[in-house]
Amino acid sequence: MAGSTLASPSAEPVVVAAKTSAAVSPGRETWRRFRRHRLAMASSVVLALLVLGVVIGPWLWPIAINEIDFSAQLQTPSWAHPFGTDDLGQDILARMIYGGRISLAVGLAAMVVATFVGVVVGAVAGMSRRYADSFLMWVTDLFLSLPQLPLLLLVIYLFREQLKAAFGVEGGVFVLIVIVIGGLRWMPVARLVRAQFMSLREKEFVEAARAQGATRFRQMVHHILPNALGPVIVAATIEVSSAIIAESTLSFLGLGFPPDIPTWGRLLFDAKDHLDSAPHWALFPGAAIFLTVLSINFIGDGLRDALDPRRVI
Amino acid sequence: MTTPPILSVSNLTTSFRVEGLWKPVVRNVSFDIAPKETLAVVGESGSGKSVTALSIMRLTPSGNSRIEGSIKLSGQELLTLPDADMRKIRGNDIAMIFQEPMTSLNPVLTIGFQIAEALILHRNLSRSAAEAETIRLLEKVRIPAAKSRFHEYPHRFSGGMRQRVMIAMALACKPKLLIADEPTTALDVTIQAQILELIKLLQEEEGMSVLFITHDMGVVAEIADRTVVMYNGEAVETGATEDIFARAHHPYTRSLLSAVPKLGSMTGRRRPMRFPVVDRLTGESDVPTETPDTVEASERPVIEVSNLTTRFEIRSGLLGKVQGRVHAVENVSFSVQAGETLALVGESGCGKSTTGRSVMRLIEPLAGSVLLDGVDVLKLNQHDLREQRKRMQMIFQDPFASLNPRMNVGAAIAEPLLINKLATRSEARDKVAELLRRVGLQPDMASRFPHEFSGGQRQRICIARALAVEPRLIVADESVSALDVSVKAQVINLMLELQARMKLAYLFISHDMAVVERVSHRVAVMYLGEIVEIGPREAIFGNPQHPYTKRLLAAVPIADPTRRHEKNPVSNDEIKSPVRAADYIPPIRQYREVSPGHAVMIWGEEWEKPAVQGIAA
Amino acid sequence: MASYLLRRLLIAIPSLLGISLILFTVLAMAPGDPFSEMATNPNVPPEVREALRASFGLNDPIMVRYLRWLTSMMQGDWGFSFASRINVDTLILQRVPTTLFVVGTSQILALLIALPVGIYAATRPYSVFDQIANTLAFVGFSLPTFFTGLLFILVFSVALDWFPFVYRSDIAATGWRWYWEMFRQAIMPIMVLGLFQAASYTRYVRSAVLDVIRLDYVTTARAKGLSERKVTLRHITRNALIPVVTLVALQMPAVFGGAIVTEQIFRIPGIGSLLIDAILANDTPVIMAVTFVFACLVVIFNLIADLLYGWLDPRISFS
Amino acid sequence: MKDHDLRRLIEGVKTGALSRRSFIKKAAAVGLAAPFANQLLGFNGVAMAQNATIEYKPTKAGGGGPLKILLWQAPTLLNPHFASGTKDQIASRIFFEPLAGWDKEGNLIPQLAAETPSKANGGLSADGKTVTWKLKQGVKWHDGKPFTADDVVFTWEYAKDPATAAYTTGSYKDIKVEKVDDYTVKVIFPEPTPFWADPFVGVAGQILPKHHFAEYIGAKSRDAPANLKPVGTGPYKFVDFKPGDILTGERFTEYHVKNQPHFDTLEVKGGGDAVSAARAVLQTGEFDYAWNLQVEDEVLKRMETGGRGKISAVPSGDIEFIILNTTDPWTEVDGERSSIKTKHPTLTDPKVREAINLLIDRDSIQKFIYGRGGVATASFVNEPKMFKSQKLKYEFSVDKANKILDEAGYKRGADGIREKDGKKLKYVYQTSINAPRQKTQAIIKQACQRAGIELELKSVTASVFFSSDVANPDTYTKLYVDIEMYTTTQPQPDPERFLNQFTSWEIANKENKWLGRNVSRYSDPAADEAFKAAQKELDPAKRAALLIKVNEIFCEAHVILPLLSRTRVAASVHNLVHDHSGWDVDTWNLAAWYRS
Repeated sequence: MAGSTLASPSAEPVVVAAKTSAAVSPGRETWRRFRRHRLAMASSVVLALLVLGVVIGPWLWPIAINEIDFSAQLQTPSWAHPFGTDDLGQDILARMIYGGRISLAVGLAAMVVATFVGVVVGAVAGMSRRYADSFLMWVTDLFLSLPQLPLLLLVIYLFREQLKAAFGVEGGVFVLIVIVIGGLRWMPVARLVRAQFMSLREKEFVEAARAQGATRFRQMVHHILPNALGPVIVAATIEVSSAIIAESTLSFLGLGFPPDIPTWGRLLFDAKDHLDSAPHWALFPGAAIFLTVLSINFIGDGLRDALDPRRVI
Repeated sequence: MTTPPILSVSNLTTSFRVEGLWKPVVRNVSFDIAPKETLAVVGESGSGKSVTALSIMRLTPSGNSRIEGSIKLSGQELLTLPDADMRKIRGNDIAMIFQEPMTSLNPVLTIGFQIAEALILHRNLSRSAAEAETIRLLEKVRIPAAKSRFHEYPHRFSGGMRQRVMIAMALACKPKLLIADEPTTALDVTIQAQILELIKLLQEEEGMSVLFITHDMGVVAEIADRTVVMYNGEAVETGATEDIFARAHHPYTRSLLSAVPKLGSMTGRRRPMRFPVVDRLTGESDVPTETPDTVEASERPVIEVSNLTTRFEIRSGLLGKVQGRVHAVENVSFSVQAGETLALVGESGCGKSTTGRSVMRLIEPLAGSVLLDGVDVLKLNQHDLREQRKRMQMIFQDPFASLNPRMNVGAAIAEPLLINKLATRSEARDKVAELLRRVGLQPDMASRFPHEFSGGQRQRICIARALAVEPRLIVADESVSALDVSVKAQVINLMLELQARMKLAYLFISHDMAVVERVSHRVAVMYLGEIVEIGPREAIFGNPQHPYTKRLLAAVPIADPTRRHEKNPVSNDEIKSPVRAADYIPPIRQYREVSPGHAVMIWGEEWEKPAVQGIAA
Repeated sequence: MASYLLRRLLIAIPSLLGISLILFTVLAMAPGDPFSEMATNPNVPPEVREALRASFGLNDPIMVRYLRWLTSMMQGDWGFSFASRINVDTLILQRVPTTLFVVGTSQILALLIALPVGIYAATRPYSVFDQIANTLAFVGFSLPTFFTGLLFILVFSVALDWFPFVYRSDIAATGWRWYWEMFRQAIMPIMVLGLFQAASYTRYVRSAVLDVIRLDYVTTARAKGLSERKVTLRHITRNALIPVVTLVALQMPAVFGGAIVTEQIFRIPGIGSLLIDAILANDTPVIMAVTFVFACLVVIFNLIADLLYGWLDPRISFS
Repeated sequence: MKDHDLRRLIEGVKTGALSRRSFIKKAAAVGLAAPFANQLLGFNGVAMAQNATIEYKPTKAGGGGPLKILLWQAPTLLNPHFASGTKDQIASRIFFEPLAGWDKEGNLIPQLAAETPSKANGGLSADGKTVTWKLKQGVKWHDGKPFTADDVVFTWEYAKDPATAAYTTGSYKDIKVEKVDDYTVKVIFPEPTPFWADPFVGVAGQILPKHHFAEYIGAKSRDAPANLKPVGTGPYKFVDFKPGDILTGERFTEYHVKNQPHFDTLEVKGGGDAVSAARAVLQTGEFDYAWNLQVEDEVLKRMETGGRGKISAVPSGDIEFIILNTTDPWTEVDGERSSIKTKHPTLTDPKVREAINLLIDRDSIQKFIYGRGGVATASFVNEPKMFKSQKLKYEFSVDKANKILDEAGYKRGADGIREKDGKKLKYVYQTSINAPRQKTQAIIKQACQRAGIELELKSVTASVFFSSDVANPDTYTKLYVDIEMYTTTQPQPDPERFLNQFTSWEIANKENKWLGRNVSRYSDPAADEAFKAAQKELDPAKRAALLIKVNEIFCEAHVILPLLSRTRVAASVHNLVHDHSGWDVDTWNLAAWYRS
């Protein structure tokens, strides 16, 4: 083997990579850097606990979410009702476990929609040098300047029945809300991705790929996109938290889930009139939203620092 | 040394905190600088030379760095000085200029303000006095129309002019010591020569000492009285510059010097020559040989470029009307034989890179033809072009930017094979191993990622990637310019070897005349998008005809301190821009054949200015 | 410069037309009509409702209505509110000063908090101060304003009785008492909005400063012997502010658009509450006018942001 | 009580053998409410008394300082004939007055009229076709011009013109108004009209000054400057108005009632939500009065304790009820769903409807949600009391419901939902968005679940739900659901016009663009007949019996399931003496408000 190696005077005398540790992939490296971000790590644990809580919660706390008990109205936390009860005597913990699934799922799914649309639009705009770019940016600006409230009304009214027929009651509303929130929040992602593409497509490694005969699609998917994902991931984590808050605003407008589905946003909204007498009612869903948003934001922060090699951690 | 030194550095150790551990970057470095002396600190990237400079100024990031040892300025210890007193030293007693003139000036403040700031701070001048003094300084650094440029912003200045502004700023308070951290590295050769001249001149006028940090042995030979060679954070050799060049003791110094291409060292040789390789530990050197004759002169050239023209339109105004054009490549013709290296030389903006990219059709040229083995590349549709591209490959300037950071090396090398369906996945794997071996890397490195490799290794990877499709032509666009000298030599050796083995044709694009002299068979000199002179290498270097070629050659620093005074002052001209008005019609050029294969453009009066006269032939 | 401006404005015209068409179609297709309040009132016979719809032109095809709207808009006629039966421009102009005052002040407050905190935190990244500022910023923008607003009311109005929580556009007082009353009633909404905004601005300022702080010219400035304070103020802040200032410029349409939720909670008679009322009452001309003005502002402030950018950053030129 | 007994009593009053007050007491004892009794007297020639509903104590006009009213829905316009919503009617009533208004007991109280027309004073004709109003003299408009019969006639001309696009046009388009002299007008109805107190009365009856609006009749009506700067006869003069925000006024010094009004300035602020409006009055006392507090009583009670104000609730004609759809909302026939040509698969079964009626825990809904805001009822018409069915009763019993369903053959499936012949008892239950309604939905859903009926809850934004948008499937008249719940309003203390929603010709369908008032789509020839008879019947007792019959037919069919008779809830600070009515707007008697 050694004999076949070119015993050339051109061979570089310094042996490769003094750090002889096993090959470190960018993913591993990111993880290593991420772990150093203490707040982000703590947040990951908190978020994992929250997710775990809403997933296995119903087995640990098997109380019906809509069990009305007028004798137990607005009770403060106790052993029977660890998070207290609301004004119909329903158990807030059980409702939060149930609603949390939806809130978290909406947050994640809306993020996926917004990010996907944003990445596609941004990538196409960023790759095209002519009319497609102008047109897509025009559409982006258009969406940015459209007032969202009437649009929400329209979309929900136009598509609710069809989606309900296709996906069932909760499924339909879920799909609708995810589309509505995601569909109206992709613009910043698109702009971000476009800017990234604009700068990356001029990079030499993309030119190198082009010189090797890579098609446009290959350049996009294999070379540009992976390198543009860092900031997108960060934007996406922020998207999750805005979607959770947006869902609560939709509940506020009455456009969200049916009122008997206790998403965290709706719990908070229902609790607001009882803030002075039953603060626990608002406290727990409020804290849940807050913790989720906070931890997701910190995770996003940690990811940004971890993905940006310029940053010294 | 009878006079006490201006600056005395002893046992300087600077450490940075990395992941909680203190890692020394500079170890036990000691040197003195006498009044009016120029001391060069030379070393390759990562040798700790810039950190040494920053340590003297105490500008290393606070909290994450630690400076130990002693730094005395005129006998005063700087390391123990309170911050407020240290600030009085900075800019006043010690001034500093940096490598990147493009980023070292604050873009939102006028240059006048930035210079006057130091004057007001340290010399307590009034605003108007500071302004007058600033204009005087600008004149001193030979900035034309200094008065009117006081209120301009940095972006209106070219790189060379900005570096002059930086120098003016540094001189503002008549410092005892000027630290120049790679001040000419980012500049073109002619501009570099101007700046070096200026520093020398000002040093004499102001009587200051200069600490000159550089990686370029040519610059060292040009400017330094004494030299400190740094390697891996340590000063391995200190001495008078002549001594170091003539009788280097340390093996590293010897390896460094042997790797430096010296302009004129190829006189009398027809073919390119490898660099000698010196063992860094023993200093033993082999004797380089001329490469075998690789040029297949009898065959049809691999590539024939004729009348290639590439322009970029500058649009603005209400309807996006074309206001002007960049005539990046104008009516360029040349051909390259198999096994031959044609060097395209010129300064930034001359169109050499655009020519390379136009040949590759990475940029769509406006007119002309590019025949690759008889097929006109410019007439191919996208699909056929992709087919054709495997016959010509490109190696880029920046090995850090030309590899996808998220793709491992094996995948990067295999990609052209897979794209062009030249191999199955398993075949590709074997091919990658072979290619890695061929460029002097281990096959098991295929699973690693680019950031784990050094610059030279990455460039080898790029070469391996280019070789994967077994091309006929390789366009090497400044492929070795960003590398350290010793690495540069190795990569060039590799390229020469591969040429010999594979009969590759190289289009070698470079601004570095010394390297070009070493590697090329033929040379084309480009100026403002046009070839002003083309011919065999000996002819161009030995018998340059066009004034521009002459100027270019005169500006190259010679890595030999004994030849320092052979050169005459260079002009203050800036590099001209190829931007023309929309209605500009390029003149039809005539060429004169000096000797067989050596053609020179017939030049007009604009080249007959006095400034150009007197250039050493 | 002038031609750049003109070109940008010309490009904006098809944009605005497109926006207005989409808005109009959306509003026309959206459910609801302006007469829902009469719905359960048996005294208003169906024929009357139908006649009213006809008299407001609600039964014409969408395109006809759109063209009618467009032509009158071009003639400077903003339309006629179904709900108030007055001209829409009068309605909007009445709301503008309050919105500008409340939202504008809160933006200023946000900047006054965000700038020093963001800069200070960025010059000491990962210090205790930075971590605390970061955490508070996250707290700031993960609490919905409807919640913080209510909390403020319960604490400061109900429990402590310090401030009123109903905003009055006309205060029956003069002289310093007027200012005092104004201050008392404006402080809570301004704080709610300002703190919310400050949270995100702080993050922006911090990251902008962090980007600038490692640039070469900052080292140059230090090498000149400038004090840290001067380096920060003169060389870092100015450059870092460029993106922040444009960001704020792009926020300006939102300033005009008001803060719907906050205006609702504190009964601030601003544009935001006008829009929400109009939407709830299906008062199409008002929705159309407000949203269209909003869209125009987005376009205009995009342009202003660009110009501002060019003014702040001498590297940008518009020739 | 028999007809002839009543007549005897009325004669007693006429001859003076019986005092008016004791007549009303006797009538009340047999279930006849005061308004009805009064109306009886009116029809039989006994003049109505001036019956102020609050005792006005201040001895001079003015001196009361500012009065601050908070309307959480903000008024947007001030022309009473354009006022689509109560908020606008409240605001315009400050400046304009009708000839007479309704007090909280349903008594007709003259305002611009000198007296209430009656047979005795010759105001009412025997054929029930003409009403003659005597106007109060010496009344001045705010600009000093005198108020005369011309203004009344003009108001009729203004409102009846379709081009004016007045919401009140329904009250005026079929009548004729003649000026008899400067202070007398005659209203002529085309048909005998038992309920004559509609034109020029209450909400729809506010009189406009001819000299300000004469030029702006018809299509030009929108340009009238007075639309925004009202000049009326009311107790307060206009100062400033910002639509959707604030309205200010000052005392009208030449107001036509002596010593009134009490307050010097007036401020009506709008915006926000009901809960915080209640808070601003009850907890912080920033405002004196807030209206229409549709807030859970629990919340209001908490604010009242130790607070600065109190809640007052007055009965009204509003009824919260549920419709069980007997047509099929899920099948489209001739371009419409819920067409009367279809049959609902399960709700056509009276047993199912009866069971559902048993699953509504009206007492709990009242106790835990509405409190003082509503009274549980089984009758669609509850006020005035004489129109309330005494027969209809409600009950909450899951067991009985289960029993009925078992007997009717509905068996529980594996999922616990009952079914028969493959048709599951699974319904969509729709209402508008409003916290108490959503809670009501939750309570009913739970009870239904226990009886093996599954309800899917749906709530629609109020502005969509109550719109007449033809294209929208979510409007309440479309009834594209199985079960629907909302409140409907009976604006006058007479249910005749209100009950037209139980007639077959009012069924909402595609043809009438779903503008028909019979949303339930249920019809019964007997109900139609009774309704038609009532329209012509001049004898109040007989007429009441006919209308009660219409009500009972629908409620006993369990198509209409009344839940609560709503009250109008307002909050005021402790020292404010105010007077609001369920039959007129809150400001109907603003002149008499004072601070004690």
